Amino acid sequence: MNNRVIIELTYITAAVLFCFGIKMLSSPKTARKGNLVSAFGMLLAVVATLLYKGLDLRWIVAGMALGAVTGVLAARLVQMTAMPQMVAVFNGFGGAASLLVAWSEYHIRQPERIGLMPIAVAATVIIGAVTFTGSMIAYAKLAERIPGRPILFPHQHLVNAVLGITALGCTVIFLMSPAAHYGLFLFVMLIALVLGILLVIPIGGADMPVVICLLNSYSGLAAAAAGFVILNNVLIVSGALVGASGIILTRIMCKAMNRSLANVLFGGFGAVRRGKEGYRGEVKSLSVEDAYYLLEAARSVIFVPGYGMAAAQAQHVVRELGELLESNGAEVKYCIHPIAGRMPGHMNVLLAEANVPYEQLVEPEDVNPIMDTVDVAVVIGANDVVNPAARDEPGSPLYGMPIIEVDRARTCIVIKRSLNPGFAGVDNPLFFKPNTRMLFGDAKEVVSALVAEFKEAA
Amino acid sequence: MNNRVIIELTYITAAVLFCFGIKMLSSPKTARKGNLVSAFGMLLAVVATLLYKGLDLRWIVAGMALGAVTGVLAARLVQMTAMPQMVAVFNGFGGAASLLVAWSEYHIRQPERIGLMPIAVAATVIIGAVTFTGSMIAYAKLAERIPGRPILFPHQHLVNAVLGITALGCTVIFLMSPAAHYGLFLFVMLIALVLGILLVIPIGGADMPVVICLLNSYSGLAAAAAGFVILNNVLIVSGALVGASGIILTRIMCKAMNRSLANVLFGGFGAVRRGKEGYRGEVKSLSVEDAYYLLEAARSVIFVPGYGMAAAQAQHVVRELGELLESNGAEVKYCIHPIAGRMPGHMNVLLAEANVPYEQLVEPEDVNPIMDTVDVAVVIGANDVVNPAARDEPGSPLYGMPIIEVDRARTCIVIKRSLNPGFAGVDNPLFFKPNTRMLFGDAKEVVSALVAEFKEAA
Amino acid sequence: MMVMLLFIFVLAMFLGFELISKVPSQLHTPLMSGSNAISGITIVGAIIAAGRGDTVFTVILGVLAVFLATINVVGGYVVTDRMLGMFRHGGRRK
Amino acid sequence: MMVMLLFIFVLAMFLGFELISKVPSQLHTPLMSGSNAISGITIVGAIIAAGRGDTVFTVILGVLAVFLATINVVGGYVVTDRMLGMFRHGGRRK
Amino acid sequence: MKLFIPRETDPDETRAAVLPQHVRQLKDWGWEIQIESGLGERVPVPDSAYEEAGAALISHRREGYASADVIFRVRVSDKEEVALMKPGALHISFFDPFRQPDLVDSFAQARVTAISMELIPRITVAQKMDALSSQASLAGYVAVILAAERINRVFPMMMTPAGTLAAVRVLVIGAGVAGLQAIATARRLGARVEAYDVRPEVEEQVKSLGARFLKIDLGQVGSTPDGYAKQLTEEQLQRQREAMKRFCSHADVLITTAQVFGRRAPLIVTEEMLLAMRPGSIVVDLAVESGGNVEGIRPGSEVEKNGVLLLGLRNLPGRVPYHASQVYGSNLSAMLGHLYDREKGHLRIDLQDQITGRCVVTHGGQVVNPLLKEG
Amino acid sequence: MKLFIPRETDPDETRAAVLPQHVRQLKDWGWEIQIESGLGERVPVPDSAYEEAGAALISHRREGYASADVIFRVRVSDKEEVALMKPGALHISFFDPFRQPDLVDSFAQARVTAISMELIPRITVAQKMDALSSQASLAGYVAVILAAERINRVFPMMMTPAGTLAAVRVLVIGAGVAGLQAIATARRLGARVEAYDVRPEVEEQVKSLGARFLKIDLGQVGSTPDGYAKQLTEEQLQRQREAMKRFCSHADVLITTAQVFGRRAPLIVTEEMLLAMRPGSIVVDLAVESGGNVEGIRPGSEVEKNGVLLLGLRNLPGRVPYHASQVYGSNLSAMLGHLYDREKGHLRIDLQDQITGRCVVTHGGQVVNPLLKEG
Ligand SMILES: NC(=O)c1ccc[n+]([C@@H]2O[C@H](COP(=O)([O-])OP(=O)(O)OC[C@H]3O[C@@H](n4cnc5c(N)ncnc54)[C@H](OP(=O)(O)O)[C@@H]3O)[C@@H](O)[C@H]2O)c1
Ligand SMILES: NC(=O)c1ccc[n+]([C@@H]2O[C@H](COP(=O)([O-])OP(=O)(O)OC[C@H]3O[C@@H](n4cnc5c(N)ncnc54)[C@H](OP(=O)(O)O)[C@@H]3O)[C@@H](O)[C@H]2O)c1
Ligand SMILES: NC(=O)c1ccc[n+]([C@@H]2O[C@H](COP(=O)([O-])OP(=O)(O)OC[C@H]3O[C@@H](n4cnc5c(N)ncnc54)[C@H](O)[C@@H]3O)[C@@H](O)[C@H]2O)c1
Ligand SMILES: NC(=O)c1ccc[n+]([C@@H]2O[C@H](COP(=O)([O-])OP(=O)(O)OC[C@H]3O[C@@H](n4cnc5c(N)ncnc54)[C@H](O)[C@@H]3O)[C@@H](O)[C@H]2O)c1
Repeated sequence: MNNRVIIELTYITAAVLFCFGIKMLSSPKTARKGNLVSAFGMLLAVVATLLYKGLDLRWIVAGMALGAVTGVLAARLVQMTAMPQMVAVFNGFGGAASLLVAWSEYHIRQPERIGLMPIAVAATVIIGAVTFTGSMIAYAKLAERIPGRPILFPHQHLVNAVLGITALGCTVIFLMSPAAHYGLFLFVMLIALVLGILLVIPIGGADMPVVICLLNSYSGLAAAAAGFVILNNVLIVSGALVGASGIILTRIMCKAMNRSLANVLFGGFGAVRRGKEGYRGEVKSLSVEDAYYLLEAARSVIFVPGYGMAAAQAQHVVRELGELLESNGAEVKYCIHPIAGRMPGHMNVLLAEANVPYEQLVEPEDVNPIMDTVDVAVVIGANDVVNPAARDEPGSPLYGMPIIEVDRARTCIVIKRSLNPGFAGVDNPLFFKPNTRMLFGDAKEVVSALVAEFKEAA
Repeated sequence: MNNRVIIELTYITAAVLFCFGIKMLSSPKTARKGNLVSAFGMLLAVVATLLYKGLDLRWIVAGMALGAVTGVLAARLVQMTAMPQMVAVFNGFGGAASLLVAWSEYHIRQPERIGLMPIAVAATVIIGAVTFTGSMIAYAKLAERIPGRPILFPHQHLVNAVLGITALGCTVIFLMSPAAHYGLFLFVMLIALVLGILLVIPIGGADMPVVICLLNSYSGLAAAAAGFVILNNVLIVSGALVGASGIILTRIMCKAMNRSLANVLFGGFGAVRRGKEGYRGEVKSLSVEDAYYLLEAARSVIFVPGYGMAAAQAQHVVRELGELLESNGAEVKYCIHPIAGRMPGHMNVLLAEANVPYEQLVEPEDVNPIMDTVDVAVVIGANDVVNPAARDEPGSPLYGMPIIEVDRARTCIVIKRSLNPGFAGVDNPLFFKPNTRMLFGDAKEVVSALVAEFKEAA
Repeated sequence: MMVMLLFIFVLAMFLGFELISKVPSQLHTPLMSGSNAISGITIVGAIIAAGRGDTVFTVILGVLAVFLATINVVGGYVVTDRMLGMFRHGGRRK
Repeated sequence: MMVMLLFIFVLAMFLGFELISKVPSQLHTPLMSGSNAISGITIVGAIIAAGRGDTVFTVILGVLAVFLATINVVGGYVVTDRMLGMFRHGGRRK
Repeated sequence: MKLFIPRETDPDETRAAVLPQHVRQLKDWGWEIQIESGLGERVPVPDSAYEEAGAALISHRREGYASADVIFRVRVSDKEEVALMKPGALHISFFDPFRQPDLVDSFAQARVTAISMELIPRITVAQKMDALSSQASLAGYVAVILAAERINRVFPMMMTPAGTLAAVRVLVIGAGVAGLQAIATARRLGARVEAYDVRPEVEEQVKSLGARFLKIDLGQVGSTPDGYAKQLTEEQLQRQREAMKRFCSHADVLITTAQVFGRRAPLIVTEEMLLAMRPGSIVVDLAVESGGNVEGIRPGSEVEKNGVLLLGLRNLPGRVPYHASQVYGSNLSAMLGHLYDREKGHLRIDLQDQITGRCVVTHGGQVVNPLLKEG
Repeated sequence: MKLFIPRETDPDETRAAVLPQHVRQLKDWGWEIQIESGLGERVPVPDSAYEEAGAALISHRREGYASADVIFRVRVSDKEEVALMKPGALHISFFDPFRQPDLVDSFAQARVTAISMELIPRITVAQKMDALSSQASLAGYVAVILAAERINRVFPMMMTPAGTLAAVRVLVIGAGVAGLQAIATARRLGARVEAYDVRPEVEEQVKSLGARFLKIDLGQVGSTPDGYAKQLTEEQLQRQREAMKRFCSHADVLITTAQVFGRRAPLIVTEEMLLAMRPGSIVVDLAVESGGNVEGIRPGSEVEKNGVLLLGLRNLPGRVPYHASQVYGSNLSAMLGHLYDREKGHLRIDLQDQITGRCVVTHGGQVVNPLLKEG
């Protein structure tokens, strides 16, 4: 077998190792080993590449040595808390490297006509550039080199749009006869670099992890694009893998923050909308899966059971969900409103039957003062007992009754079948609050599904 | 874009549709749609192929029309119960088709030297031939054209080995200069056809579904090999997909039968071993996943709780598992031995707490007579109450005590932490019975894990 | 070229392993049958072999291959659909 | 050729989507960082670009790319390993 | 403001109107509290505990009545006592004003404002003062415990080496507050529980406690806006009894709670049905004070008929006097809290208020309750 | 073969030795069965039910005794009755032979084979005849029901609009068969339950019922091969009482079941501990018949001391006579089944047998029991 074949077979092995690595990284038990597997794959790929005939290794080795030392030092010396920004920097370098690879290829080959190669070059350069500067801004925000808050300026939208269209237009012209437009090539690169900055700067520091994750997906795509430029399989495969899994991970992270990706990316723009037509505001419902991500990331959870839990006979699954949350590290309490259910002590009977320890049962007086610190309040088939109208609206028939103020929790998930009112027949403004999410369905079914999500992930 | 590129892009689309199709086929909700998606992919692939320039379509269309009519008629007219053998026939035809493709390619190209093409040709022919005759035998067994029982003849093992080695040797010689050895090529094909018959004929009719599944995986590999012969991506991708997923499915089916693949394939050989050294026979333990497959396929399940369930406080998860089994279509009972636990009514208290309806509780007298019809008996932390020594060994301290005769169930899964004896301190021969499987671990943890498996699959 | 095909083969195998993980027992047969229909993709090769019309012999082989592969494909999909159609109604899951 | 690369690209994307489905929140950052290290695979391209030594300019670009990509790869793996090492001990799962 | 709590005079009454915890709470509002010595004797809570909580002890109720702005009681005071109260005083207790028109008049004449705890509307915001509910819930629990103590078998199913002990079958007729609690308690003890009620919405509530709901087709039955059941026609009652006979014959324990607001309780269980029951069975009638659901039951007594024990005991909540007093005291405090303006330090009887307007019987020398004025 | 079952003479005894279902079973074996009229009177099971099952009714026990091959009783017959029996007859009942040496002698003299149900070994194969267990289990249940009926509060925690009712705290001392059943019953009712026992292996069993196990470090404590607890040294008892005092003061209900086979029950709860308990608390002593675990308790009575009600009632299983008779009758039948060879149709008293050898007191005119011969 010739050298070329050996190299390619090694590449295949490396790609397979990357697959295993990513898979293993997504489960706590195997994560660390997964990282080593993937690192070993990378080693194989690099060694195989060095086997290419006719490579002048001197400079390469120098660059690698320097890079390796820098990388190790940076990774080792950085403080635990500063790791995310470190990842941003690394990621930016990866994007920059892809850009440089494509540039150098373009510089040498100077393609005359449109074709896949120049298209790939343009894609690599644009994506790589955005990744590079975007990551650097993310780094700066996290490291507080620049303010973490969203930085807004007038007509941001417009400026970005103009820049984007310009870049696109120039690219098209460039692609017509690539070799002839070296200047345009550099101009596009410049615009992309600026775009990277402008796109990230209006995003708040708290959202940076999601942004980095997205940029990570981009840098994978950049690598894949670079693979098309130099016609290299392993770049394409690995880059595509990272590009795809990065997007999935971004989605997962958004869900854990109870945000949409669009909201993260463009949240800084525009004023916050506020409905003013009474309760007829916006009802935001969420899927079981989204609720899972919310709960999975929560450190403190309060369950508020009501008559719906009893009607659905969901007490056993609720307790099970509570146990799963606890073993996931969350603090779990059950807040029982004295009038919940249809007889005094209704919830007590059911939760005792389901073996919820008395110690986890708390009363509204205990919970309301600390409600702001609760990550997620899960209302399970309760309604009147969590109706904020009883607190806020003197005209309400419930006015004056103490409630469990779940609307003050960071997020409130309400599990019930519809928007129908409860026993008292009074509409509930809770369902329209900005931090409320409705999870429609029969309490037992929905909570079972949540339990299933947790078990699946274990 | 030229014709070639369009075809290839269509192939990519088809491959993606196959991926979706297989994925959707593995979930009850989407299965039927998945089949349509995959069929649409096939349509695309066929149409794209017909676009190749220079194809003489007359014969092709004739062959296709005839094949389509035959296929539809066969698939429509076959009785529900005869479907599996129909699938076997179809599968055999697929294998034969791959064989013919490779043969025709070899016939035309007549390669002079060893290379990937001749290797691929040999692989296609051998796999295709085994698939073809193997499938036909599977069909004949299921349709009872030949007896369904394992057909054994002396030195079966040896004959197969000799044939296999001969085929291998001939193939090597053939590969040295393929064009020169047309006769050898035909000879190898013949041997492979015979091998297909010999490999399947000693396997019992009840195991045929697994065999068909395995042959299906082979026909996928044959298609992939044919893809290497004619250098066609879509064949390689689709064939590999079917090859891989077929193997996974084969494994799953074996587990649901509580058999290993080796046992299925070679079970007909050799005499059944029987330990005679008292209880110190063979303890067969199984994994949670294997237990899941067993339970998933069971139509009647009996739980036998004992003190271990109480000690582990596993009653809630046990009830949950029971509910899941019921919604999976199984009939579920809880058989309570009067002395189970450490006080009279111990199991009753716990199961009542977990809300197991009284109707599902039965006594040993009710269950023992029908024990032979029970698919799986699950013993959860019970020991003395299921000790067959009480029935079989007059010397045993337990002799004469009525027990729950789980050893007579089709399969018995025993969940406990070790082989240690129970309260009475008497060893339990149940653990060494051929149809007993030990599932070691804390009752609550193990049953939770089983529940998780079920929920994951839902 | 060959290496690339191998690459594709390996990726597809990997994907095949990932695609199905847990299958309820009543879907075992339909899944088998459905993926069997996919393995009839060899029809593509058969069409090419039959259509090129190099020699009479290869045309015969090719057309026979087309015929058999078509049965596999068409019959496979139809029979799978029939099986799945049964579940919809009389099946034990609603 | 290009088509085949595209085929590979599509399969790999598909595989990437399938590979991860549910990730506990404490693994979000390590997974991001670990897959970021993989995206440093561009080092392969960088080595080739730098090693061919066509022009001084491209060598400079190439070596710079090698340097940056190496930082990405090496730093990425090391930092991921450090993060995961933390969980082993102080982590909230045993 | 001065609050006085006399001890109960009825020999059947074991409850006290308040416990020391309530005294403590009202003290915080700045009230002066007097209790008659021996108030908690039968709970039992010693006088000293009340004193510790800040109440002043007096041994002559006369003084207490004379000076108090507010009087808390479990049972309503009698005419002589009313005569002792100062005009404008507020008296909060169970009352049953429909059956005691004379007493209503005495209150009016003495210009004492009387609040009847029975008349508190059953709406969500009034739940914390809803003494009928709080006591009914305890009664439901006690009914089951009494039956368990009296019956000749154990409630739960037990599969033992000496054979299987069948679970006791409990039938609950009327699944209101008391009925539901009875269901819950019987279920806890492991009985097989069935329940019946005329109101169809109760079915879901019964099932939520894991019991079976028995359906009898009676045609149209309504409930009043307050959630009380409407009275059945004689024909409907008859149909109900027919169906009931079968259910009763299976039951080991029969608990009846059916009441119709302001009227005699419906007679549901006839002699004939009782005869069909097995010897050793137990019948507990919670409606005995308003006439009883069971034929032949004698208020205040336990009688055996054909081997079936008929429990017509009165004042079931009084059998768990500690908790009964605790919830009743909380109901009273909540009622007072509703009327008392803590800022301004005075009571405000607002007859337009949706709660006050419904439960005040007499005020300012007049009978003001709309229900009483009508009838 | 003839079986005779006289009615119980002890006025405290409500149980019958068999129920009709056992008569039916023994009839199937081909036995002739006579019962004294009124046997099930207090269960209550009417004579007619026994007759339907196939028993012959006699009104003079004399005849019954004279002709019977086997006699079943709950409590042992007295000397006069023994004198009536025919030699070689078999008498199966509770006996307590250690405290009645005279009676043992009478049986020996009358050449009647006496089996003591207390002496059945507690091994797995003997469980179906183990009457001590079957009755103890019912006693544990009854103890809790009695406490629930007598106490002034409700057992379960309830969060109600009128405040939270705290769950009753139950402390069970001695978690053998009776103790475990008491724990289970109290837990079912929603109490917070704690338990204590000297045998360490009980901890897991207590937890399996969802209760808390209290640990007291007493040094080395063993148990006999039969699973009974060994007697404690005086120093150990003292240490135990110290620790116990604290636990008792938290408990609303205290149930003691500690027994030591063949000896006086250990005194665990002292006057001092009782004083620390809250007024209104309940103490139930199940060991009262073998001397009691509680100081000052009076067998057969309910006394109040400093507001704490001490229940020393005897024969708790007799308060659920139906089920108690059912399990006892099954135990007797199982015992008979063990001795009776159905093929050959005769009884075989094999003193080498691991069960028979341990529970037969007298046989063939001799005291044969190893425990009695020793002491
Ligand atoms: N505690 C007592 O003693 C007592 C007695 C009588 C009345 N009440 C009254 O009952 C009310 C108690 O408040 P609460 O919050 O517990 O109940 P609620 O206000 O009646 O609300 C219960 C909610 O549960 C939902 N639900 C019903 N079945 C469900 C199912 N199977 N799955 C999921 N959700 C289901 C219903 O919404 P969907 O229809 O949209 O699903 C309903 O809005 C108070 O108004 C109180 O006054 C209490
Ligand atoms: N019913 C009564 O009134 C009563 C009273 C006293 C004694 N007994 C005696 O108790 C016995 C009852 O029989 P049984 O079959 O219920 O119990 P058993 O024979 O004692 O067996 C219980 C088994 O459960 C296993 N186990 C314990 N903890 C476990 C955990 N956390 N998870 C999983 N398995 C666990 C143990 O095996 P590993 O250690 O291998 O896990 C043990 O072998 C009889 O011998 C009876 O005579 C009964
Ligand atoms: N919103 C609140 O705050 C609140 C508070 C307490 C009660 N309630 C409502 O009021 C309802 C009635 O409460 P209650 O328990 O005091 O009622 P109750 O004591 O007046 O009657 C008891 C039960 O008997 C039933 N009944 C009447 N006639 C019957 C007959 N012939 N046969 C069978 N059953 C018959 C009634 O339907 C009722 O359920 C409750 O169920 C509840 O829904 C509401
Ligand atoms: N194998 C069988 O079939 C079988 C059947 C029944 C009982 N048993 C065993 O026999 C054991 C004893 O049964 P029992 O309930 O009849 O016992 P018991 O009535 O003799 O004593 C009751 C309990 O009191 C405890 N005790 C004794 N002294 C004590 C002290 N000073 N302080 C606290 N607790 C003390 C004992 O440990 C025992 O648990 C059972 O727990 C069981 O393990 C076995």
